[in-house]
Amino acid sequence: MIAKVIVTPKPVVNDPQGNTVKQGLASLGFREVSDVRVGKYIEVSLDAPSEHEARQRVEAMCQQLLANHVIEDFHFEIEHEGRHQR
Amino acid sequence: MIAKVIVTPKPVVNDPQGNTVKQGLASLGFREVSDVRVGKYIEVSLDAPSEHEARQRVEAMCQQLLANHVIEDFHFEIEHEGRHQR
Amino acid sequence: MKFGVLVFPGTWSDRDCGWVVDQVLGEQLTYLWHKDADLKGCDCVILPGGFAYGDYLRTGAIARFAPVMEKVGEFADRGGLVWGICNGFQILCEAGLLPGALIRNASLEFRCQWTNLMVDRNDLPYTSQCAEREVIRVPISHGEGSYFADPATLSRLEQNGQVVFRYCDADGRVTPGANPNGSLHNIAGIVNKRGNVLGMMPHPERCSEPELGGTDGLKLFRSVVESATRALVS
Amino acid sequence: MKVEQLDERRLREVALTPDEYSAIVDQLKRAPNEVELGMLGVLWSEHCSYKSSKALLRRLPSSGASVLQGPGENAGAVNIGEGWAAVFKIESHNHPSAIEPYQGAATGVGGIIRDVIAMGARPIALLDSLRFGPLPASRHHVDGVVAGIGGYGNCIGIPTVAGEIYFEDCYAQNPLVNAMCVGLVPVHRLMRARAEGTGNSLLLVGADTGRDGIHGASFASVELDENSSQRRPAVQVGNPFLEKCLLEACMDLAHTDAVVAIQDLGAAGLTSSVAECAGRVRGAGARIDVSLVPRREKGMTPYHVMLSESQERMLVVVQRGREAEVESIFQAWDLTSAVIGEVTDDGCLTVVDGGREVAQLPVALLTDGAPLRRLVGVAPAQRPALDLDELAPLVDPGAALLRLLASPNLSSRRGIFRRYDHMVGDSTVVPPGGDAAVLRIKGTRLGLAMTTDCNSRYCHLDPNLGAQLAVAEAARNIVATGAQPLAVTDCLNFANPDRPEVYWELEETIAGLAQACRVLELPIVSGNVSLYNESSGESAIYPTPVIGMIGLLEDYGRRLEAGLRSEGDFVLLVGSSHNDLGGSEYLKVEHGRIAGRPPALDLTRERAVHKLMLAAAGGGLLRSAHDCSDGGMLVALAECCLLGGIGVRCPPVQSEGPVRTDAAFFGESPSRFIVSVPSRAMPEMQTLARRHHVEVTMLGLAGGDVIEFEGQFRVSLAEMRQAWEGTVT
Ligand SMILES: Nc1ncnc2c1ncn2[C@@H]1O[C@H](COP(=O)(O)OP(=O)(O)O)[C@@H](O)[C@H]1O
Ligand SMILES: [Mg+2]
Repeated sequence: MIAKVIVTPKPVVNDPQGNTVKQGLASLGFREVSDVRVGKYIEVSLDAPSEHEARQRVEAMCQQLLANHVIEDFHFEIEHEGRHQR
Repeated sequence: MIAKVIVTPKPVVNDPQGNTVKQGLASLGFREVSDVRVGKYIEVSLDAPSEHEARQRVEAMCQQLLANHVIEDFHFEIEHEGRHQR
Repeated sequence: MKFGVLVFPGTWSDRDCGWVVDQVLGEQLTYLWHKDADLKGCDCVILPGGFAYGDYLRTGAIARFAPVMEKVGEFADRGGLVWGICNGFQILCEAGLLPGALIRNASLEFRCQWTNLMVDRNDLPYTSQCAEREVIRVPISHGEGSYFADPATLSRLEQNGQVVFRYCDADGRVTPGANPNGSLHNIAGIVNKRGNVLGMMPHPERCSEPELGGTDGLKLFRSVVESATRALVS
Repeated sequence: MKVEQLDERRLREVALTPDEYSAIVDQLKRAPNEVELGMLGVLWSEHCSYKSSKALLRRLPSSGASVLQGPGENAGAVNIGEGWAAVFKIESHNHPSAIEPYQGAATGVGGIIRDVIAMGARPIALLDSLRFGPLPASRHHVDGVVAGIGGYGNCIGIPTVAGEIYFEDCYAQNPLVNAMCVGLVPVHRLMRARAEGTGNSLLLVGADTGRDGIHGASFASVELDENSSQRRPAVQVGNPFLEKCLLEACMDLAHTDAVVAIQDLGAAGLTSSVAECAGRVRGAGARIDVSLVPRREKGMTPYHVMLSESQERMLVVVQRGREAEVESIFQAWDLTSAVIGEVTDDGCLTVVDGGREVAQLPVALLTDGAPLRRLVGVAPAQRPALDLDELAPLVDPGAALLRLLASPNLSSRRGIFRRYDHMVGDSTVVPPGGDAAVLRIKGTRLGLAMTTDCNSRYCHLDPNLGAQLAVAEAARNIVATGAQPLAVTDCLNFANPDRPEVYWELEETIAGLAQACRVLELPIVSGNVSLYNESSGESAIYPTPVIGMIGLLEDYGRRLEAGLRSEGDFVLLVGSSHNDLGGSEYLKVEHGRIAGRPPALDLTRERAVHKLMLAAAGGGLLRSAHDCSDGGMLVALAECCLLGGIGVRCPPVQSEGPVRTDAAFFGESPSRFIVSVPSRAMPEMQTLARRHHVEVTMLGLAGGDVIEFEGQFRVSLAEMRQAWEGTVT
């Protein structure tokens, strides 16, 4: 199974990277962009007997390692084999 | 509208970050993880007259700035206001 | 006294801290390995600078799970001196031994330069050799040293006097211009409530000999030695 | 098998010419198979075989009393006393950086570090020499490259202490990224990458092998064109964290005597590292089993494994029977290692895949078999001449000074080097920002000075003289810190040598380098050649022979820096000035021209000036010293003021003498320094100067916060700082 985890900076945290990307886009002429936030995308391939269990394990991974709750939020989706890229 | 862009290292490209996270997870006891790839998640809020047009603009943003086509692939979804996190 | 310098894969200030302890101060030194199961009787544990585990994912995120960190936590709970410098500070925050987090510099660039620090507290084992509100010159070298904590945590830190160092100008003014990385309240270093766990982004081990451009860092090392000696006597 | 029978496309893919292919068939007495063809292709590429430059490189002087290891190993080494050897080398990563600036530069740094580790040395410093097209168009390259160098060096914890960065139109399509690494090792532990001892094991350690960089060396040996991005091998992504672990583990190998040799895997991966290692021992061969190589990806063929350029790998030759002892050292750092083969005595590199033999080639054919290319050099048409009488006179030196300080080629580099950790290691006693950097060697009083230099505009106008000037300037930067120049590493960056003018430039450059190094007694102990830095239909780069140099201070307590230090000190110009405006930055900035002959250089005079400087520095007469080069006397003087935070007051520069006013202020005559001397030391300084037959001119007195030439102009430090620091960020 594949967990697709998205980790984003909490809204209260400054996101200088997002601001810089926004400015970069504006200078390339993409002036319709009003906001950019930059986070992380983590693709975890794992073995689990059921989606339910996979969900629990990935939740634990996020809590313990993949995200830092002081500055980040996370959410994820579980996918069964197939669509991923390798 | 909100574009949710996911940028990932190309499959043949070395992903040291992913490897290290995988080892980190393993040492935490998540031995069921067989692979980890780490990429970027970029949330772009933009104005566009239609989803079709938004799609074209975001595609151009990815080509020009958001992804480094030498080592990265990208894909994205467009969402109409609402469901996003802030 | 005996200093323990902790080495993770990817740590690089270990030998610099060791050099100051051993060659400049002439104190006892032992290196602690991330896989070690005890702290070898150290009086002060230094978590030095570097990129433990490449700082991949987040600075300090993987390092905090090293086996030795459990012992460091217990040692801190007993009141032992735990001193995180640069990457060490990041690890202590990730481990929850200090509040808050260190995020990407506002400039998005790595910065290696001298900074001035206002010593907000000189009643700590780490700063007793500094004068009250002394300005010391200490270099930084980091890409992710911008201190962040949520507003409640931040005001608690301020109320408890847990901010030890703030970036300031040469005259001691704490201004936005003197802030090299966008840290909230210009914070460069904090302690836990009890005052035995210190985290700081600047590198005192890089300014403990005149040939390196300054000796203010040595004051911090000397403070630790003096407080340990005092503790022993009393 | 006839040559015609081989698909021409396939030959081009492995970058072999039909003639080279015939030579292979002749020597093997059979046609090579696919794997063999690939292996020969990479090793016979220009990048690995030096087939166009080898004959010329032999002309460079490489011996000297202090030389422990000259060219031919992974890096050069010199004895610096107190039991220490300094190991160093420079290398280009131009082609990869043009395609992917961040990773190209980062893996360039990673590669040069491994060369130094292979000598058994601990890397202590990095330097970077960079060339780009003009800003702002080159912003993407500059930011990526600088971030990549910092990204790797900062993470691995080796300080980047010096370098250079220049902007010129000719580099717009072909930026240059040269990285140098300096390391230290006790003389008796200096290692050589020789596969000695039949039956000894070959241990591959570090990263798993992936499909990255296949044909990278061949790619670096051709011009870039529109199709480059298609032909491009998978770009290598560096892992400085892994290399840090590899570095520490290799240092820990000093605790065992079971290791015979260490060799890094660079261009052409396993093929070249095994072949080179065996090639250094007469009669030695190697047998490796690709099925034992740890892999990152599924579905890799023996061809892929042999040609992969995956980063962060090393080959270790281990005494037979002691493999476990060595592997445990790598395990302690959580590094993968695998015995993949052994040393043989049949002079062949044999590759098997499990039980099946997939390639067998004579080592000598791989390493030395490429037919040398005999190219012809033809001098190009005259470069644009310069008639000084036609130049409009200098009206306002102060305004010109501000414009020059703001020129991207002269402005402060702080915006660059503050992105590099230049302090880690607690040894940087002269940080970047002045002339050479100096590192103390802990446990001794020794100081090791290091710099990279090259003014490629001079080289363009006269490659022979330009090369001499580059060596002289590097030596001057070393001397300015009070150190004695010791030895050289060089990186020869050129355009396509198949063009006669370019080959001529290469010939002339090497002649110039050889001459300068002979007169200044500086052996060249290592180096690198990067050709084909030219885009089809676009401009070719100027000849750019970057000189990396190290020097020695017996006592780093006597080191000098560029900034003025005390008010009231006398500020002197050491050396003679002439009407040297040819190729100068002044000519470019103020008159928009790149023309004329570069400044004349008298190497014997240069030597005499260095002797005087070192005598004065050794005698404690100098309070500061700065080399006078790009931008001339006035720019150098301004730098002394800006770095020290002290101004200077000077009598007017005479205009009636033989030297024109513009040349006096901004001419770039070599063999000059600006020094400051406390008044009590002046008589002794003057006596010393006379004894060395070196002209010393009093410029003025240090003090205040302006530069003033009475009656001529006056500029404040604040104005200058604004101009100087606002440009390259
Ligand atoms: N790319 C760079 N990386 C590190 N240091 C640099 C770089 N470019 C310039 N420097 C440092 O800035 C200072 C000035 O550089 P430069 O003007 O090239 O000196 P010089 O003309 O004396 O050779 C030197 O200390 C040099 O090492
Ligand atoms: Mg200089």
